[in-house]
Amino acid sequence: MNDPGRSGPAIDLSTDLCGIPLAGPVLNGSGTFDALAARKAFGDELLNDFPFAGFVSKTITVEPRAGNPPHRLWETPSGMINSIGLPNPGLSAFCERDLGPLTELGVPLIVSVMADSAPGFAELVEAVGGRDGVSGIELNVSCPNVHSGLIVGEQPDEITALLESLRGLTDLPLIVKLTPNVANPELIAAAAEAAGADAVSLINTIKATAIDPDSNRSWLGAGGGGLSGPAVRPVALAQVRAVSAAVSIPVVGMGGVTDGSSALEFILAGARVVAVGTENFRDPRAGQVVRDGLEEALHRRGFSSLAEAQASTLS
Amino acid sequence: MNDPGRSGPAIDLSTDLCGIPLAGPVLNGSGTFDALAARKAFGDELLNDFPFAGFVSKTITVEPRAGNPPHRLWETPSGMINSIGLPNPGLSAFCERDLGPLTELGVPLIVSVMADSAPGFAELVEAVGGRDGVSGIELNVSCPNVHSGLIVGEQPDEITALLESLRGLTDLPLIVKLTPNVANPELIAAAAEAAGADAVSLINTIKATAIDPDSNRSWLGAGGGGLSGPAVRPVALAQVRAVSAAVSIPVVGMGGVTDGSSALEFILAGARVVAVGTENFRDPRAGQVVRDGLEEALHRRGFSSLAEAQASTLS
Amino acid sequence: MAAERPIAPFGRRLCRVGESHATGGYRIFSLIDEVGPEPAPGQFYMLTAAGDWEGAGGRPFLPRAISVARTSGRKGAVRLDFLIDVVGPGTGRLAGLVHGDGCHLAGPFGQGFSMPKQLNPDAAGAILVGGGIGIAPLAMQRRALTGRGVASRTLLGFRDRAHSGGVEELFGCEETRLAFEDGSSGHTGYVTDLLLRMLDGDDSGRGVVYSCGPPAMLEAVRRICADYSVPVELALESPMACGYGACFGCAVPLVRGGYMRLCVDGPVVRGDEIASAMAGEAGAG
Amino acid sequence: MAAERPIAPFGRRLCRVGESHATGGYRIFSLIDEVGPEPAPGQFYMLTAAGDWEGAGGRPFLPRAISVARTSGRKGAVRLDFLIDVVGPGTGRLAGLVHGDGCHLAGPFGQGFSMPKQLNPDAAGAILVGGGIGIAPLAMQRRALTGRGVASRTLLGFRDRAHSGGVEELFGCEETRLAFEDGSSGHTGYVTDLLLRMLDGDDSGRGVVYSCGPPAMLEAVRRICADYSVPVELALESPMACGYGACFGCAVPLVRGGYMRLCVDGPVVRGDEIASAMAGEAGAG
Ligand SMILES: Cc1cc2nc3c(=O)[nH]c(=O)nc-3n(C[C@H](O)[C@H](O)[C@H](O)COP(=O)(O)OP(=O)(O)OC[C@H]3O[C@@H](n4cnc5c(N)ncnc54)[C@H](O)[C@@H]3O)c2cc1C
Ligand SMILES: Cc1cc2nc3c(=O)[nH]c(=O)nc-3n(C[C@H](O)[C@H](O)[C@H](O)COP(=O)(O)OP(=O)(O)OC[C@H]3O[C@@H](n4cnc5c(N)ncnc54)[C@H](O)[C@@H]3O)c2cc1C
Ligand SMILES: Cc1cc2nc3c(=O)[nH]c(=O)nc-3n(C[C@H](O)[C@H](O)[C@H](O)COP(=O)(O)O)c2cc1C
Ligand SMILES: Cc1cc2nc3c(=O)[nH]c(=O)nc-3n(C[C@H](O)[C@H](O)[C@H](O)COP(=O)(O)O)c2cc1C
Ligand code: FES
Ligand code: FES
Repeated sequence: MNDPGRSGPAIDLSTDLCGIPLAGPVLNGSGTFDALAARKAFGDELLNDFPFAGFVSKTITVEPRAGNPPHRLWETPSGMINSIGLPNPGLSAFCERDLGPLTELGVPLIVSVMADSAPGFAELVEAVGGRDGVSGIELNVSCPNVHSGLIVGEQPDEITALLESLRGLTDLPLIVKLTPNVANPELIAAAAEAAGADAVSLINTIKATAIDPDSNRSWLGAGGGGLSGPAVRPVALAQVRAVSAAVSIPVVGMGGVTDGSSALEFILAGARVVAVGTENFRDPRAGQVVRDGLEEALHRRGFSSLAEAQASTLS
Repeated sequence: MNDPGRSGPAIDLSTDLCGIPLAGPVLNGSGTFDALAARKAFGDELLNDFPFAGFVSKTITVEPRAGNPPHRLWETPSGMINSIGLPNPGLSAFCERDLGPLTELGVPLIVSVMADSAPGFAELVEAVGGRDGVSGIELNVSCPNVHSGLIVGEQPDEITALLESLRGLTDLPLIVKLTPNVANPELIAAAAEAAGADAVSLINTIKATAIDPDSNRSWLGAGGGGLSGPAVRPVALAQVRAVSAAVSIPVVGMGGVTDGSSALEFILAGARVVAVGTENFRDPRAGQVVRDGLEEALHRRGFSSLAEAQASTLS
Repeated sequence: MAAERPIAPFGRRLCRVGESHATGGYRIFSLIDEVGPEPAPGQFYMLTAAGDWEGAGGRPFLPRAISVARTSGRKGAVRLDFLIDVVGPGTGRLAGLVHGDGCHLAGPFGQGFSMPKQLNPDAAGAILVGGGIGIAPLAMQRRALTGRGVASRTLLGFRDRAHSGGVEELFGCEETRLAFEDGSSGHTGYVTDLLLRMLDGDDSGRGVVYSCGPPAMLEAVRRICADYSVPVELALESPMACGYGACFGCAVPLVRGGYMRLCVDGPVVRGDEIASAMAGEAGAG
Repeated sequence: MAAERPIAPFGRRLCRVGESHATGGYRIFSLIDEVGPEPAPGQFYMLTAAGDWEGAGGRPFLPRAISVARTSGRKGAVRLDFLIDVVGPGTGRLAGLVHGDGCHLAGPFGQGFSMPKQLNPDAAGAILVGGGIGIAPLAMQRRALTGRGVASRTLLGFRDRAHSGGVEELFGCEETRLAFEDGSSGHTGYVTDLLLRMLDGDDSGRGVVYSCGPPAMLEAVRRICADYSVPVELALESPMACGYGACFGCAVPLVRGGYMRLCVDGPVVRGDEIASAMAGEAGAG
């Protein structure tokens, strides 16, 4: 996928994420690219030209979930709100039906999981961690803990307790997906690192809502949702920067990555790799556009490799 | 300033904000309209046609502040980051030089104040509260407390302690300007209400940063800043809605108000009045555009008065 | 048992606008697709005007789902015609496209209409019931039926003359029966009156119905067909961010519980799969 | 002691583009302002193309500050000419404006150039030193000086021919001395070489200097004038959100400490007020 118009020699984009080798630094954001549905829509051309260097699954839960009632989408200035509500087939159907095809994509697979209790997370981590073809597990911690009622991802103590209970269950890298809806995400990230997380990823969507233009109601069936897209990029960059400065485990940066320049901004802010979310909806090949654009941006800025940019500290 | 093209009878837009009578529900956001500078640029036409029904001063501090080093601005997708750093002449110069002219604008004056200690706030509230022509005081609580090191606006306890120390010092309404950089702004708002606040205003800007496109540095002189404008509107609406549901004191809603429709969204989300910030930079008359547009939007939606919309609860 | 499904080339592609013109209250424009397959009737594309897509107020931001109304082969390319009803910033931009402008295209996506025999082995013919902008996919289906020698009758309903754009152009000299709510011509009233009359006079067990139009019309058609036990396929709408199954945003509630992704398992759905054709409406659910 | 300051009508107003054309590497376009006063040389306007301002990627979002390069009276209106150097999305939009397009205008804003006697009671004449897009406000000032019978000499510097747009048009037959870094004509080198030569040969105590151009050039001019004790006014740039003192974003550090708002107390500043003309540069401070 080298752009024939690009000038200069090819730049080495290979990297790794806590032991997961990656041909390039661009993943998808969980829940923003369904590789199996995309294969149905685009056929095998998708596999020949898979847009991401690693694939992150949609978040799965122990039990199947139907997701939220409509409406689930609202377009906002330079962004969108979603209130999808984590529809997924549940752990066993995922393992039996989806996992096989997902391991055939030709890139490392990271499975995203969520539960509302530590035993729930443990069940997911053990089941997924025991399957062939899984390279890592992302822990989506934005759900309220059924025992404490607290949102796990908002409380350092909850994160510590969760990670300690999971750490012994798998040798796979555990990536904690942070919520942006806290005053100091770096405290959560530091707690995750101390308790054994191998990486953190951020940002998830920012709490948001929309009012129906024609009635006194919420537009979204669930009453509220999360904001993503270029509108949130400045917030994501600030959080990635604060978190990167606070931890030494790698950071997956996301939130409004749309092109090579925005990807480079995340790398300079401290991210090791980036993930593309909302932009996939605007362009199914966005992952490649970002990858190729990053190569171009590195070249323009005089970096001779990705590693050089990853190592450069922002002043 | 009735738009001659508008259809239907005039709609009553008068309202009040915790005892401050207002001809309409549109204020300015603190720090986004300098009425004295505007008077210099636009002359007395400004006063004949003042765009806001109440004027909120830029935040003042006890000592003068020069503000942050440049750059202070960065344009973002549908928004902007500022890192202005609260330049202001300090309490005494403000009282001697600026307060007089500000009381001549012909609309109620709300003075915004900030300090990094309770005694600092007390000095500001006593001094400003003792002056003629001031209708209310807005407490900007986004600064770290010099004693606790905690950001006052992020901690319910800090807010309680601050309000309790100030409540006895003035009879003027005290409006607490909330920070959006917390998981649950409604908890802060509830603490403010319980400790005697007369109103809350939100949102202030969301923590954000920008990377210089041509070097490995932060674009902003201060390293980071705050995001505002239409990009943040969905977040502001969610917070206004959550806060309005949690308190019974009035809410001043802001964050990306650009026109009548967006103002109505805030009212339906529970705000009593709205404030216009960033849009003033795009159009110096934005306050009037929003006011006139709101009248139009109320009419279109079948409301016969502002009060009716204010009373309508969102389902 | 659904119709075969053309596969979209991976990604989006920049196409040129062939021509564009007003028709009734709508606008028709064509894109020349040099890469993609011939779409099936009922399929749709995700469109993004190149260059100036994002407009005042930061919208449109996402691409917009638009049904293909007509196709015609050109040497090494397919010409795709779209019928646009301007309801907001996205359709406004698309309606402003003129000859030579660029427009990104992804698709064709989704499951289109079945053939009558797939819905009812005894089916002898079909009735197409449409209204407003919904006539676009029906025009495609009518041509496909005609091409396969399947008899069909077309009933179209409009609020008034100003909202009946595209009929002559898309249905040409094929016979259509029209209903106008304002009585400006044809039958005065709803298109469902025409459908009821037809089903009452028919051996309805031998037909199938295809419908596309405003949700209230679709829901009325769905109920009528259920009452008369006539198989019906409805082309629905719902807000879509991606069009290819990535976002899970286009959920439509199913009778059997849960939701379908309309972009993957629709936009054409069987009447008996859904509880209501109005579930995608504001605040529904 | 600054020049008198025309007052802007309150708000922004929609104006029509009179004409537009390319000139060298730049673009000139004119707006017909039926409401505002004649601006003073060195003042600027905040411009926002109507309709399609917000572009791909959500920018431009804020208005853009542009100096007025030339004015001409028309019956009941002022024609304002702007010289545009395309460096990003905002200037790109403005450069794309053509006859009849709408553009919102707020201003005139800021403090323009003084007259020589205001800077130096003994001043007998003035030297204008400009480069690149900075020639725009100097062209205005040169006309004002000529109009008041003040002798002035103009020195302009450019990287190359391609970046010398607007010179002939804005300075017409008035005498200018040109420097080109690439030696394509005139003096080979910097415009500051010409300035040094002129000051060395002059009774410099009797002149004043006005300058506008790239920060590095302005800083060189500022230092030279300080060395020669010649009063100098520099038209600076800094990122601006509002242009009328509302945002405090356009801070420029002052020699005496603190910052000025460039839109209120500038954009024309005295050389001795600022520590450096490069303080607004990336990462400065
Ligand atoms: C499969 C499919 C096929 C379609 N085929 C066609 C076709 O052939 N021709 C055609 O003209 N249309 C077609 N549509 C409809 C078309 O996609 C929508 O009308 C279009 O997306 C509206 O976009 P807009 O920007 O013009 O208006 P919007 O303003 O986005 O939408 C109009 C309405 O949507 C609601 N809405 C949703 N989000 C927002 C928001 N963020 N802000 C304000 N209002 C919002 C409001 O109720 C508003 O009145 C099809 C849709 C689908 C799903
Ligand atoms: C008083 C005054 C008078 C002026 N007069 C003129 C004039 O007569 N003619 C003229 O052509 N120009 C003039 N300018 C300059 C003009 O205002 C800027 O060039 C313009 O604002 C740039 O906007 P843009 O969108 O084209 O480019 P931007 O992309 O906004 O800016 C270009 C550069 O600014 C930086 N930058 C700032 N913010 C961002 C961002 N969010 N993203 C990326 N880069 C950013 C980058 O370094 C970039 O290279 C004047 C400026 C001032 C203050
Ligand atoms: C429609 C949609 C669905 C999402 N689903 C999930 C999910 O299942 N699990 C998760 O961890 N994040 C989910 N996210 C968050 C994204 O992975 C990503 O963190 C966020 O959207 C910010 O990136 P972006 O601005 O590039 O979209 C979802 C986002 C969107 C827009
Ligand atoms: C340039 C700028 C300066 C601001 N200064 C202050 C300030 O001094 N005090 C304060 O409480 N809020 C300040 N704010 C925040 C605004 O009052 C407002 O809360 C915020 O910008 C959200 O509204 P908006 O999206 O309409 O701009 C400032 C915002 C901007 C953009
Ligand atoms: S539109 Fe995205 S899944 Fe259907
Ligand atoms: S540009 Fe806003 S204060 Fe100067």
